[in-house]
Amino acid sequence: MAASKMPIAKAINESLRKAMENDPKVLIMGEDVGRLGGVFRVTDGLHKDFGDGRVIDTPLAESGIVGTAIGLALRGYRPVVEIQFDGFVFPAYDQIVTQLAKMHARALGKIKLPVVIRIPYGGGIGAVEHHSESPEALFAHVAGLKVVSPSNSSDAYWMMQQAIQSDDPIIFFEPKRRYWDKSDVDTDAIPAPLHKARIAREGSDLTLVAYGPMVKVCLEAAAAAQEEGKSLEVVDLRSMSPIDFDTIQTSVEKTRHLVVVHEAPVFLGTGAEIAARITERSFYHLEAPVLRVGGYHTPYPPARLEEEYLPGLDRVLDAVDRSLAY
Amino acid sequence: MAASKMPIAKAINESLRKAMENDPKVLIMGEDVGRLGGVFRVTDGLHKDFGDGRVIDTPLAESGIVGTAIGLALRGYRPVVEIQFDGFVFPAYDQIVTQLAKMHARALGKIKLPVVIRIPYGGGIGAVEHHSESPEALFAHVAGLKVVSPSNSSDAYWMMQQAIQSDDPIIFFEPKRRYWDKSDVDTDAIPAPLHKARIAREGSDLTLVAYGPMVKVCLEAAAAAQEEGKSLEVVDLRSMSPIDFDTIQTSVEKTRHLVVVHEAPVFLGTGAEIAARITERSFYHLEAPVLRVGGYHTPYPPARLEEEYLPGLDRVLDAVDRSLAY
Amino acid sequence: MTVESTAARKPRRSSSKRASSAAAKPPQSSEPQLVQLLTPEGERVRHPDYDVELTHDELRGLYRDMVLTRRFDAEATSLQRQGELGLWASLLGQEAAQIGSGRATREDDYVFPTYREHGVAWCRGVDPANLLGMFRGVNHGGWDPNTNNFHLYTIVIGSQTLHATGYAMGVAKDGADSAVVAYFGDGASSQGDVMEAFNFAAVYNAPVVFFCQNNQWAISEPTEKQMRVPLYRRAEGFGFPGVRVDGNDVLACLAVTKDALERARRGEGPTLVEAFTYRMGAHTTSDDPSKYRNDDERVAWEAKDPILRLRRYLEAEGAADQAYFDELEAESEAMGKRVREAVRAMPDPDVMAIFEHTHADGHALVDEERAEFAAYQASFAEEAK
Amino acid sequence: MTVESTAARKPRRSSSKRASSAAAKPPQSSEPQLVQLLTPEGERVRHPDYDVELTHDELRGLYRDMVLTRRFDAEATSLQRQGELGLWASLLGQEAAQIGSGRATREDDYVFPTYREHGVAWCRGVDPANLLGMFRGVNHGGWDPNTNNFHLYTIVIGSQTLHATGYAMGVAKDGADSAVVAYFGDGASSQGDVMEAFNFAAVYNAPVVFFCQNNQWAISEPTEKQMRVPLYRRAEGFGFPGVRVDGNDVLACLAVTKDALERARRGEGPTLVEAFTYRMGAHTTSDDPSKYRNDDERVAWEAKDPILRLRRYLEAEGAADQAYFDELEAESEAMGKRVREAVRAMPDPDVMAIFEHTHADGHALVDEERAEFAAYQASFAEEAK
Ligand SMILES: Cc1ncc(C[n+]2csc(CCOP(=O)(O)OP(=O)(O)O)c2C)c(N)n1
Ligand SMILES: Cc1ncc(C[n+]2csc(CCOP(=O)(O)OP(=O)(O)O)c2C)c(N)n1
Ligand SMILES: [Mg+2]
Ligand SMILES: [Mg+2]
Repeated sequence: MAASKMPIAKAINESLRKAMENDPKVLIMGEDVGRLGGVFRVTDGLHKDFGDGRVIDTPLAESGIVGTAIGLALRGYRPVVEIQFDGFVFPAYDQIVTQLAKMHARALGKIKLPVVIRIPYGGGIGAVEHHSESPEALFAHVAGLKVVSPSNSSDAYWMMQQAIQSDDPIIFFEPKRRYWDKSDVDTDAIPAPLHKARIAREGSDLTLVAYGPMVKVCLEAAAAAQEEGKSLEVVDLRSMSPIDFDTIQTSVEKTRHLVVVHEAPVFLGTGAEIAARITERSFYHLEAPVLRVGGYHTPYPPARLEEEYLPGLDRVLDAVDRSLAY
Repeated sequence: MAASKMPIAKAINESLRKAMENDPKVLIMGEDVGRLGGVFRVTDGLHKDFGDGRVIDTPLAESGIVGTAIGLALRGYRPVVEIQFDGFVFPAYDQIVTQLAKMHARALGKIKLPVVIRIPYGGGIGAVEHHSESPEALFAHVAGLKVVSPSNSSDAYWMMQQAIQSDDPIIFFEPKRRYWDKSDVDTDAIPAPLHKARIAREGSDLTLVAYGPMVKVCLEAAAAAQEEGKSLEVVDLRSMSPIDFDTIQTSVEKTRHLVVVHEAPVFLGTGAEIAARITERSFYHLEAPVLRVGGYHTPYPPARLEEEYLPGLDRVLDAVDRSLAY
Repeated sequence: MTVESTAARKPRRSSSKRASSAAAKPPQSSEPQLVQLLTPEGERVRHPDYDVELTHDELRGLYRDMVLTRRFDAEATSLQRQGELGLWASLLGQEAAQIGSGRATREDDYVFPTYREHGVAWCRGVDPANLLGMFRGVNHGGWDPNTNNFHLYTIVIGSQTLHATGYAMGVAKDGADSAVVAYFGDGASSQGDVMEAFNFAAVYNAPVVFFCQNNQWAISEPTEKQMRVPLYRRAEGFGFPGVRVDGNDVLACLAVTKDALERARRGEGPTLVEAFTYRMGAHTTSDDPSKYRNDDERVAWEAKDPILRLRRYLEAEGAADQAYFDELEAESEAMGKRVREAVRAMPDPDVMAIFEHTHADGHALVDEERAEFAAYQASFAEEAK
Repeated sequence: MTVESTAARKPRRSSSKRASSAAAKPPQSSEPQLVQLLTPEGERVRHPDYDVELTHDELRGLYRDMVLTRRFDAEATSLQRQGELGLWASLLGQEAAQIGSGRATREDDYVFPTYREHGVAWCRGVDPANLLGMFRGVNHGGWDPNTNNFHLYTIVIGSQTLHATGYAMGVAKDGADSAVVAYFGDGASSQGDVMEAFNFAAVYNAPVVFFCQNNQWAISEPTEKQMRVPLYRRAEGFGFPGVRVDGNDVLACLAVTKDALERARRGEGPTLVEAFTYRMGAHTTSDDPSKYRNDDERVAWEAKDPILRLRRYLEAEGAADQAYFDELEAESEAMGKRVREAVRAMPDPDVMAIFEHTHADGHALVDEERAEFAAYQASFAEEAK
């Protein structure tokens, strides 16, 4: 087909379909992923075309889902697990951090765990509690896992292809509030490596690092800043484990200012690691401390407060101003 | 009794006993906490003196233990839960982060969750897998929780008193490899606030921040550095959430050099947050980037490799040298 | 045949081969007998083990509860359509299960709901408008759980069954003779937490009633994707009784729950009640059941409507006349109006509420962020000047 | 009485008041009948549903397996005392449960052990010395799970039951007629994961045998703190059979497990086997049972020793003579010696192993840390020059 415009949800759907067509070992598992096509319709149509044996509605037990996915992987399958919402991944946390993350090392490399765990994450959709969280740091801190998140349809398509092809467990965070944002997907393209960051916009005065849903906010901030004569470079991180520090470093050594933006709480969020490491790498280049914009150290608030809670254009620009004022 | 020398394990035991004597609502729950007194004997003798009704051997189900502890707290009890080893807390992770951490806020403050979760943590005891982990960052990142760790017997005693008296859920990490280290406990003392850091040793050239088992290593490093004419200040953090940044900042603005040490993997460990925030607070004071010494981004290795894996004197001093060389 | 001897008895072999039997047998294939006291036609039937004797007043009370609950639920659904609520989880069809079990509880009992127990909340005396705060997005649960011994709604399925069990362990420790009810759904029954709760309750002989509303669906998943045999049977393997009751029969739900609560009070431990009912509507207002279920099923269940059958009985008994029904209709409408107005008048929370109640004893980082946020907000006010 | 009709039957009321019944009833109060084919006295008994016909050769084989396993286990315990191992989890007393079930498996079956299945490992052909790596602290599990279809030991209790279930789901998908065995303990049975595994296995009709060695203790906790009624009964509530077998009777364990595996192969789904046995030693070498259990209990179980009873039978049958036993004794000693030497010769891993095998496809941060670490290590080598 080559290039066409589609929403992120559709791009993931197409990517899953392609992976299932290419490899009969690829399975979809999760709650409501079958006939319903998932609560976000990301698996829409797959059950109809691949049947019960490959698109598996599971009992409502996240630990069971991930635990049996591990067993299926040991048998040679490549399960792609859907967790319905960010806040519901925790019943499976033990299986993820204690088994999925460590089993390859435990076996001295003799077994492989090609399991992808898809998690729609983040806020901004006006939902009730547990449906708007950003727990990526809780996975990125854990050795043995890889953690990625696309911000646009092309990455959604290609990163999912790569995640499924990888022999390692991958936590795939999907920016749920961007599911319906459309952008180009070229299914004939040669994708960048899965864990490589992308310069989403070039600039010279300050570097903004973001991923998933915040890339859009940062691009808007960069556009707004442009009008005030400030040139912001936006790095779309794409991978939170491993982090492509080289790309950030190169950008920062050019701009000398760095602001990291994510929805997750700032305290011990991925921004902390980026700030710490880039400061170490580029100590003499930075004209200001790395600033972070993110969630507060509070439970995710009720929907009517989320606009104030989430980092938006103003808060990003405020941090930009503070950084440039050093 | 007033002051006497005792091991950390004994200090916690005494503190639990005192809390149980003072308040009939205080309960001990966990696996093997009864007749056996826990695998580290921290609850030794309590079952004998307080009986089955207050020292409760539970079925082997960590989620069940924490979940029922929440229910008991809602009924007015003050459960002190023992998780047998660090690596076994994850089956309870969902109850901890989704329920325990958030229920007070969910109820707009109308209910309180005075639950203490004791977790012996860290390596250095030559154990098999899952018995040597340092997962504190996975709790400190979560809003609604407080996370503390004593490094000596006096703090073990007093911090446990304070944790049990607190109306908030507290994750209490116990440095298992220091359980048998003896130091003074003054049971008539007036303790420092629970979340305040402590200057464990004064110095002027560089600040070392550590907590739990690494405080001893840092004190030894400071003593060794002294011989080379370097004066290191050692801050015993005591609390990983909230972190007493004021105390660190004051120290760093004096020494202008900071090294953070913990056993947990460096990547997204508590050191990342300290580095990020202190760099922001004291940008113009730092003569070197904040350096971090910690575990590697690998599963905790088998026992015969742990000495190399864990931060020891040499690695701390190496970081000190690197920092001072800036 | 005693249970003991089955231990040593070989499982019966079916002659089928894997190919034909690989799929799970539908659990409802041999429908177990339900405890029923009122047929769908409104006929009062007897059961050897369960019964309730109710005055006409009490019967009308149950009817009123169900009607008002349904009216409230319909109002909430329409408020959601009007954009006043972000979401609504309707209990349509489950009124009997909720009112029957809810009315079985005593004031000093404690109830742990899921997110759909609006009828139980009503029985416990929670102001219906209060339930809407979390669905409107102004809070995560607006009531004080201790005012009505009705815990906050729990969204993460199954978690509350452990809280209920722990609470019940505390009740037993206190020597109180009250009991606890934990609500959950057929889908939630698959969660490890629920089964750990069963086991803790059994081991500690906790005075808790596990009340499952098996409404046949967990969003798009029918019960045969959730379990292989009827759920009530699971209890026995943990060492306590399980009972399946007609969840659309308010009298049976009342009788069975009362009995289970009395057992708990007497110190005989937990009971699992499986109320066999049906989710007549969508999972929530975000859901579209036409994607996954045949409407025939729903239509068939209409004939078993819980309100209709009690009305038939009331009429046959002469326990209520048209004037009563008219009055109730008016009361319903008034209630709907009151709820509507209350919701529309519900203010958005102050933005500083983000930082409130995160801890009972405060947290330095939250304090710092609160101050920064306040200063940041103030800077806009400044600019606006 | 059919199972169905119990649904509508009221739980029997005990007349006891809460005060007296608040504590859980000891589960073993009415001991269910165990499947037994060989009495503790070594007498061969018949069972209506289970049997095995074994040649003398095969009987001697089982005996040899148990003796060598016990010898290996004793050697490991003594290696721990000598400081060669950091820890050891002895299977003393559980030889029959492990050899019986292990020998029931076919080469193409797959086994998921806990951390104590040294006898099963032996049956699967895993080199005993290989098992010691993790207890010595040189690795976390030194064998390739696919060489013998024997998964690595799993320390976090219960987790592996889900892996086994998933693996079995895969077996069924492949249309293979092999089966899977998941081992776990009485303590582990309380974990949500185990019960989720029961349910997944039931729903997907997975060819998996859940084999619980109920050795009566979970470290210091006796089974009555773990469950209220015997574990094998739990299966039925999930929709598959549970059987309790004499876990010290190798013939019964073989027969029951074989039968369960055949059921699985025929596509009839999971079975729970509860092998009723006893942990004769400490939980591990770090444990001190005198803190929590009466030695009388252990002494009583000595009379039920699994090896002794088979020896009696062999002798009574004339299936083995003194020469055989002497030869086996010599073989045992040789095996002990071989293991001892292998362990002592086991090299410490290279320090760079910390960074090996963390991922199949590599990870940039690990690469970076590996390089830093290597440079750091090299700096000492420099200094030492
Ligand atoms: C742990 C967890 N996983 C997933 C969800 C998403 N979810 C919300 S309701 C629901 C279905 C629950 O079905 P059931 O228990 O039968 O209750 P019902 O909605 O039918 O009343 C699901 C999957 C959740 N809330 N919690
Ligand atoms: C999740 C978890 N919690 C706690 C432990 C610590 N632990 C190791 S073995 C054990 C007892 C297990 O008892 P059981 O399942 O009966 O097996 P047994 O040791 O008797 O063979 C415990 C509590 C663990 N390994 N995993
Ligand atoms: Mg349901
Ligand atoms: Mg045991």
